[in-house]
Amino acid sequence: MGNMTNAYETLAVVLICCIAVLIVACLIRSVLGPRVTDRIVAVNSIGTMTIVIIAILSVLLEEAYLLDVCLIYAMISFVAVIVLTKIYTGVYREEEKEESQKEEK
Amino acid sequence: MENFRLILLIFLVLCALFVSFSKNLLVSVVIFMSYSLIMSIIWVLLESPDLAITEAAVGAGVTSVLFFITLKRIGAIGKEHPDEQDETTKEINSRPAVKQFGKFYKGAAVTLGAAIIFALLLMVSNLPAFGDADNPYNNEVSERYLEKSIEETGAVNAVTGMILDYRAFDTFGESCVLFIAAACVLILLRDDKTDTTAKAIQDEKFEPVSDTILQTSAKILFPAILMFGIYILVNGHLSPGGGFSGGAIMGAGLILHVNAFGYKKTQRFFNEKTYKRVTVCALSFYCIAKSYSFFTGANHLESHIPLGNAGDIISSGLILPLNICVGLVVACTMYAFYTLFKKGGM
Amino acid sequence: MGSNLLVNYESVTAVILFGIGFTNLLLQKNLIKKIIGLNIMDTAVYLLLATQGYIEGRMAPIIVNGNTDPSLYINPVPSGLVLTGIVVSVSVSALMLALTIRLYKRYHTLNLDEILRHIQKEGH
Amino acid sequence: MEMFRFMIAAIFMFCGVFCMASAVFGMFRFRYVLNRMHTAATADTFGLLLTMIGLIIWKGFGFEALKMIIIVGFFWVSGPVSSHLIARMEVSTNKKLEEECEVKKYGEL
Repeated sequence: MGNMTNAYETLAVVLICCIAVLIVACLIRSVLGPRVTDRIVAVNSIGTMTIVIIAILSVLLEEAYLLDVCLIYAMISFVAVIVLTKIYTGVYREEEKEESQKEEK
Repeated sequence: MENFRLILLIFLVLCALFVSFSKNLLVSVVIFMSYSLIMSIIWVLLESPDLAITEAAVGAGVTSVLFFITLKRIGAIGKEHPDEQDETTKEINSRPAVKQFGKFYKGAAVTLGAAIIFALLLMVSNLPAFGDADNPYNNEVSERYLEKSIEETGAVNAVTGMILDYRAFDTFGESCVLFIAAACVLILLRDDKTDTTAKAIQDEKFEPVSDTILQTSAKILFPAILMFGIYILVNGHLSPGGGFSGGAIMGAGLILHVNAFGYKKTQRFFNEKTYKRVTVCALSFYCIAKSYSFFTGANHLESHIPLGNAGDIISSGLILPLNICVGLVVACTMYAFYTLFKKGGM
Repeated sequence: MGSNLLVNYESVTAVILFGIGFTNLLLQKNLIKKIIGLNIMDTAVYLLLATQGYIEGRMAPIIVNGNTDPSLYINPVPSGLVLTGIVVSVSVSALMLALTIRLYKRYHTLNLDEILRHIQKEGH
Repeated sequence: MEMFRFMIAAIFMFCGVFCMASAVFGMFRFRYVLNRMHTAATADTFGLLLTMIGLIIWKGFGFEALKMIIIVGFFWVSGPVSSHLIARMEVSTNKKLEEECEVKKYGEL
């Protein structure tokens, strides 16, 4: 394992840099995205890529407890997606109800 | 490794700029969520996993959810341009004097910001280089903490030992800050309708439509999230985490449960009464555990609870119960924030 | 003008983020944008604090199998400080958001100038 | 033996990162959000799995590998559910859905 460490290290650093570039691309996608759903999808994939980066870092820096951070991110992005979709559909449904009431009047 | 840090830092500055220049509120909130995601990676790179976990659970999770609900309550989600000006402001803004002052004000604000950045950059250039061992902060205080933390507090994680044993009052003050914030939000946002019919209609409106896919997955995930929150909470003194992040994860689990199963089912095991009881008992236990010596007159440094050997869970004396109290307070506060913002009642 | 400006990236980013957050606070009229600006300033200050505690090539302050030689670990004092700060800044922004909701309920606008004008008109 | 293990781990991780890169490329390539979401979901489930397998091979089986398997398991349960919720939100809030994709009524399936 000794002589391979610098090989593993370069591999890990190269991979992290690629994923970091992908995250910046996702950010641009989330800024450009015309509709709200594009933005949610982009931020969701930023969350997944953060998880992969932290997993690689936890193996690179030999600290096992960083994997807790990854699992927390998986939960938090799941809860945030649920809350956002429920809120957005709720707002939309209320608007439709107002319009239908206006038409009845 | 340097260029990786550089990419992330540039990403942070980009996020901050996009947030300030984007017109739509929802866009800035969603981008702010990815801002705190990347912030957590930087805490991991700076070798402080406690901050990474707390930022992930408390910063990225709960703050973005609260921002979303505020946008809903304000109705900024539906309309495209929420901050339209009414006719008086348009009339006032169109006056030449006001327009001229507006330009001057913008210029003055930007120059002031640039002056602050320049002054602080001057300061930063004289700071010791990044990460060299003999910078003045690395003095005997931190060495004292590191050397003595296992003997005196029994906590393997020096940061948790510092927070819950050397500086227990500060964390007690912080839990009180959380409690006061929840109390203020309760006062501000609680719409207690006196007549029960309106309340029934209100509850009916907020009951989420039952969605079988979400419910079946919530049946699997809710216990997993709670179990993971308890795991982070219980060995806060062994691995990074502890009261705040464990509590925030349990709060997020409760929010998932409310969204999937609705308020009626959640009220069966967590309503306003249990919220009040849990927070008050946890805070008073914390207060008594750490301040009984005021009355007994002794100096309160050593608690007579045995420290146990350093590795296992039931060790480090009083830190574990205090961690559990802080975790309970944080979990109840995060859930209270969510329900008060969304429905105005538990 | 010291020489370390180009070495410590994190402190430079923290300062720039602080400046952005501050100008955001000054220029934005919308209340929610001001709260986001304040959050950016918060994280900038915490980034600056935690960067001072970092020491190259040392581990996180979790005592590994008992050897408490301080030259193995980074400085735990700033991360203890910032941990409290993150939680307090969450509760502060929750309180601010609650106040914004109440302001919107009363004045139906988020534009701070209009709110102030309404208040003056009502003579509070 | 070490080189062989390094090669396998490197291959797995590169495939994982390639999968994510293709997902991000897909998100830029497609115009409508449902197609974008289709590619993003592959990054979530498949890219994560491949990278985690590479890390497990690198780290060797132990406590960390167990945590990684838990992460992948959690993601394989919560990923499709969040994609479902986003897709349903998009379909229910987009009035001009017909322009983007061909919508069949329930009867005609």
